Amino acid sequence: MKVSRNRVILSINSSPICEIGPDLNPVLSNLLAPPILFFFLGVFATLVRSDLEVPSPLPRLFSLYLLLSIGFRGGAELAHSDPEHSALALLAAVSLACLLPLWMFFVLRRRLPNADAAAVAATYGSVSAVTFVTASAFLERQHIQSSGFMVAALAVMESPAIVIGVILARRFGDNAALDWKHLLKDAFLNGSVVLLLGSLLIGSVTTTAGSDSVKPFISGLFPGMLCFFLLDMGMVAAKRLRTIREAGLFVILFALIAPLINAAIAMAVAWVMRLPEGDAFLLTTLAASASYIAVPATMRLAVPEARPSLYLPMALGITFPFNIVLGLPLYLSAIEYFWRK
Amino acid sequence: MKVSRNRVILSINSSPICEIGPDLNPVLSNLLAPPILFFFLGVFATLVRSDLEVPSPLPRLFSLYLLLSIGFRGGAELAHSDPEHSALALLAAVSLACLLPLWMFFVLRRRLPNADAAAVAATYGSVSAVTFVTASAFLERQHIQSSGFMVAALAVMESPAIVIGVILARRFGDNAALDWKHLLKDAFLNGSVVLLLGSLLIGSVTTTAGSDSVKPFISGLFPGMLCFFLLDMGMVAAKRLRTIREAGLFVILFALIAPLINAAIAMAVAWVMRLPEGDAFLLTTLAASASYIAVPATMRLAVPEARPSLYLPMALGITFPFNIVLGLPLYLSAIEYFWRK
Amino acid sequence: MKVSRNRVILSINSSPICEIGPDLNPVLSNLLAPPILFFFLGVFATLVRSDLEVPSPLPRLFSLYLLLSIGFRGGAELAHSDPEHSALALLAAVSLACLLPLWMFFVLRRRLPNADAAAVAATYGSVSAVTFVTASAFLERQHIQSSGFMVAALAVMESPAIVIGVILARRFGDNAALDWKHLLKDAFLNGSVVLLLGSLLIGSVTTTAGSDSVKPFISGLFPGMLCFFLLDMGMVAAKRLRTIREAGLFVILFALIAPLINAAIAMAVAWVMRLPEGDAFLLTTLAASASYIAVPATMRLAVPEARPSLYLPMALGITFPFNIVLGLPLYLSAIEYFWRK
Amino acid sequence: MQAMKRVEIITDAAAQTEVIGLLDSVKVTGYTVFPVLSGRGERGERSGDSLTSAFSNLHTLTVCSSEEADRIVELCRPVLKRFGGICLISDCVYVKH
Amino acid sequence: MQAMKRVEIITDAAAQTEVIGLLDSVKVTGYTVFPVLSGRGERGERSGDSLTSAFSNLHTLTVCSSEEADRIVELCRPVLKRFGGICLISDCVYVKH
Amino acid sequence: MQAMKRVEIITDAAAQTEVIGLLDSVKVTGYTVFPVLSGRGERGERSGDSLTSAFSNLHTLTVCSSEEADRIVELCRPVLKRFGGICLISDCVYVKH
Ligand SMILES: Nc1ncnc2c1ncn2[C@@H]1O[C@H](COP(=O)(O)O)[C@@H](O)[C@H]1O
Ligand SMILES: Nc1ncnc2c1ncn2[C@@H]1O[C@H](COP(=O)(O)O)[C@@H](O)[C@H]1O
Ligand SMILES: Nc1ncnc2c1ncn2[C@@H]1O[C@H](COP(=O)(O)O)[C@@H](O)[C@H]1O
Ligand code: NA
Ligand code: NA
Ligand code: NA
Repeated sequence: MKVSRNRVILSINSSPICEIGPDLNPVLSNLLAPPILFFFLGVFATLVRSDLEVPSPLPRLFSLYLLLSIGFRGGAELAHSDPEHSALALLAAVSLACLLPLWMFFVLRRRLPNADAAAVAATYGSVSAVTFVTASAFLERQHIQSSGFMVAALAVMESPAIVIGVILARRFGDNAALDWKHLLKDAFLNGSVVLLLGSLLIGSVTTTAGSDSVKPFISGLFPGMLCFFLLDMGMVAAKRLRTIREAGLFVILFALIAPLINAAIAMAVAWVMRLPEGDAFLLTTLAASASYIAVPATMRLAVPEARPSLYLPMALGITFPFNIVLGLPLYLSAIEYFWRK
Repeated sequence: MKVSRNRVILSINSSPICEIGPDLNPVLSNLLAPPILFFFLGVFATLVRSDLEVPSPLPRLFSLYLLLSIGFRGGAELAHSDPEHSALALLAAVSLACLLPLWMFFVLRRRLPNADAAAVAATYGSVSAVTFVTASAFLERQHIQSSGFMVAALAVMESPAIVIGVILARRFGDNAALDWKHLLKDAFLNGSVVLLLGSLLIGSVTTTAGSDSVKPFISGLFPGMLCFFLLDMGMVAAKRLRTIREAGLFVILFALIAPLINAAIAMAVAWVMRLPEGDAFLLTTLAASASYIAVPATMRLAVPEARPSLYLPMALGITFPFNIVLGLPLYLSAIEYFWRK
Repeated sequence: MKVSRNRVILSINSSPICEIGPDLNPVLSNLLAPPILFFFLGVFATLVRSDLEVPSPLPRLFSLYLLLSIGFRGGAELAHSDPEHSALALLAAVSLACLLPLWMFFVLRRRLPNADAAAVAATYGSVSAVTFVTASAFLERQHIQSSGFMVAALAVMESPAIVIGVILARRFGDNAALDWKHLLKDAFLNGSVVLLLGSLLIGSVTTTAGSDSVKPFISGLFPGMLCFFLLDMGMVAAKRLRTIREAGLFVILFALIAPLINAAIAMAVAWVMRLPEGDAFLLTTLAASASYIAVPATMRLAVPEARPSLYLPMALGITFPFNIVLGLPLYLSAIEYFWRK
Repeated sequence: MQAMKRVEIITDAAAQTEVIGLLDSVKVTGYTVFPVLSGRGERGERSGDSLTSAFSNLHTLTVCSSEEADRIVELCRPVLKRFGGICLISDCVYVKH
Repeated sequence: MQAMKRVEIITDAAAQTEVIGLLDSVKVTGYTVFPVLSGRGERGERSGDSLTSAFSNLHTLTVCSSEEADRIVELCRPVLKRFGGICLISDCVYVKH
Repeated sequence: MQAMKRVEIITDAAAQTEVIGLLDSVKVTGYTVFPVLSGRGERGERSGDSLTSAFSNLHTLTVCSSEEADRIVELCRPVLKRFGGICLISDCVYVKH
């Protein structure tokens, strides 16, 4: 089977069986993209218990690279952005990150202890950089433009939900004193925020000659590095998925439905603010995504009684695969439908 | 000294001493290729006991990369292959992998305990991906075409010899019960087979746009990554070589002669099947190569009484360097001689 | 703010505030280069105690890559070098490496124990490959040519100062017997010297086809890899800087002034030898730079009473940042001033 | 050679600053931290994840006097309560440089 | 604080599933696995290879009762016979969260 | 099961050849080397640096007879004097393959 740009030709021995024209199903087109296929390869390897492994800390190389690359390229595009427009979009992003945890917390605490409810709310209020990066690659394959400042939106959406989550855990939980200094430092100065915002800044202030010199590294390698990283993510997701059965049906359903609700809310906000299609799509993806790096790092210190064995499998084992495989084409279709109406 | 395409000019201060024309000695041309030179640099560093080191797990990055890259590119070329032709070549590959261990086992057990004989037979019946990859780079430098399905041949030749080896060890050894399920899983689902076949499949089903996007990563970096990896292989090979003296002359001779015999058998098969030059060369190289990743991983569990300190130095310290330095040009010369007759 | 080639335009909302013409301040131009900016990002991350981290051994990947790349490219250019010229420059380099430690040792022992004085003298007599690499990238951005044999100068300057340092420590210290064999081996066969000289040799003997094949890896990725490495160096430098306060004002001043004196001496030598601007600049940078890999590795064995907690923070926390941020533009301005007079 | 106590604490990597803090407060003469590959206990399987470090443990060893050991055990309890893990004490003799 | 046994097994990484299996069969309350850089014993030098993992060891520690320790030793013998390595037992006291 | 001594040496990675050398000279039957993440002692904080390895420690364990342990301690002193670190001895019993 070969797919050339907008045509899929299912064939045996090069004789076409069926042909899918320009309006190729976006789900199928996404499924056949190399990063997604490598994600499935990772899942497969874990399911059949192969000894395939991307040994630690190699996956950290890929994640550092992806943050640096997406930040730098976003920064280089920032110059061409309309500042008023950017400010509005960032405001929308921060508001979403602050408000989404609230509805989730009050739904979750009907079934979960307060600490766990707060941690899950923080997880789904915060964002996943790899989901964002996969969404950008998806947009590029669809030849849809997006703005550099959406990388800033990614950066500013990581921390607020964490702070809200910890406050909720304290307010409705043990009511212990809050170590604000540590909390804010851990939330706002965690490694991925610093690298992302730093690269963004660097990309926007460096010389064009400097920017050109790093292009082969920063842009050229990007899709390949994403493949490698998603191969590893597939293995991690499948491992976490194994442990989720114990958590029960409620959390599994939550991990599937919360992204859809958050995506719908984000779409409404984007629609009101008249964001262009590409930016609206990225904002929607951010809202729908769940954090699995920054949130556990902070939560384990601030709310150690919340169980990582609950919120991590939800984010990594269910929501992440759901978003990159089905969510991305779904969100884009919805946006195209409403925006072109 | 500079070598430009097919001409070697040995010079001092740019004044040519001697000139070697278009029919440049292929051994010399191979010796001057960057990957081979870096291999020697690694050997040198270990021999002089320099503290140069490619610390673990960085070499795993290179080997994962090489498997992913060779698999993906093979898959992308699969579409252009004649399916009948491919099926025949794969059949030949599997047959070789099943039959070669047999002659070796019965020769080896005259001098070695059964368990060791079986492990060495499995080692030389299975294949080395890096040898294959170096052979592909060698072919490219000679501007000789080969087919994408030869990557599939690499993948299908890894496992059968392992299974045969374990069966031989049991049949002629302790006759203990065989844990077939574990054995087949370990042999056929080991990491390198899964990554190789997976990448092959991905390369063959992905869209052309997807395929183009990863090209800078997957094709552009390939020769450089191979250099880096062979630098490390040179160090490992030299370290293993040190320990081989204890093993005695018989195994050293075996490690040099078995590849030649296996290569000759593979050439005969390729000749009968009328494989084109490039494919015949790759099949020959596969038959001549010895495994040092998949075989020990499985053997240590299935036949723990076989000594890795015997079969690993043979494969890594003798056969691997012999193949990439002298074997490749030798096999190609032989094939060119017979095929063009 | 955007800087295009030789013009800096400070602007708010794209309306220029001030414009800096072709004779752009080289300090500013250097400050805006991506590698330097990433260095500052690393420093910032450590100062605010972010958990950003490039986990070990990933930084080793970058340093191995930089040595391999700079060596190979130097070797490829060696063919075009005037051999007499090269020999003279190498002689100058070796002489500097042997003589610079002497003046420093006799100054340092007025305030420090002999062992420490010898170790610091060796540190500043030897060289830093990353400083050299950053200087090469700086030259390239200024479109100034340099010769491939300057990479050889880098390689030959690493070891002599170490040997001199150990001899000084023994002669003026405990006067214990010197294990010459180990010392020379550790100094001249340390990993970075072997990789650098090896890659140089490989780059100079390989075929042009071979050389072209690795170009995307060796040249294309170079500026990006340097950014990644300097991000880590920024973190390491800031960490070491923290511990230097205990060492006192004398060593801090030494770490700032010694590079300037060594640079001035090297400039004088380069001037006498009529080296072209680019080569003079690189020789000056080498003299001004301080070693933090080869020297500690050897010193800790040969002179274990010398405190790494003294000489490492000096080299890493003060001299390295000083050189790459202010030193490079300063040395180049001085050379341009004198050479063009 | 002095008779000493060998105190080992295995707990969540997230608790590391607290563990070092309690050793500091007891003023031990030194300690050593070792990496842990994986572990199992009441909180289930724990093996460091390439992405999150959420399930990784660390192992801290300190050689100290019997009184110091007792104080470490007391200070350790609340940390182990919050983060899980164990604290071992055994006898040893000790040579210092 | 309870008096316990500290049982340590150092053996080939390939035997790890069997080691965990035998600890499971004894129903220990927990265990911890540590990485090993290199080792030497009757089977010569063993240091993990960047390519093969063929010569790498692992170190497994479990704190358990004296009876459990005895059973582990019994179950351990055939594993050590096949894969090489050692099993150490020493005394300790133990604080659990 | 034999009663043995468990001897552990924690010192600068630079001293590793000397440590192995002294174990060889005592003719111990085996030893195991473990990685160390970080440590603190009289020479301050020591944590392996990604660039230099200048501040990294290693941990070497050998199980040996009481006489061997005594000789190791003697040979160890000058090494610890030059490179810093500690040497621990405790009791254990031992099962070999
Ligand atoms: N009995 C034990 N022996 C050795 N290690 C243990 C034991 N119990 C717990 N651990 C270690 O302590 C960690 C945390 O234990 P827990 O809080 O019980 O899950 C485990 O992951 C193990 O690494
Ligand atoms: N006496 C010992 N002390 C410490 N570790 C040992 C000892 N003997 C063996 N080992 C460890 O066990 C591994 C396997 O031992 P062996 O099977 O005797 O080669 C060695 O590589 C060492 O890591
Ligand atoms: N009391 C102790 N307990 C555990 N480890 C220690 C102790 N003292 C020193 N060490 C270890 O030995 C190393 C060197 O110690 P020192 O030479 O005192 O700085 C330290 O970095 C620690 O890893
Ligand atoms: Na979200
Ligand atoms: Na073979
Ligand atoms: Na210098």
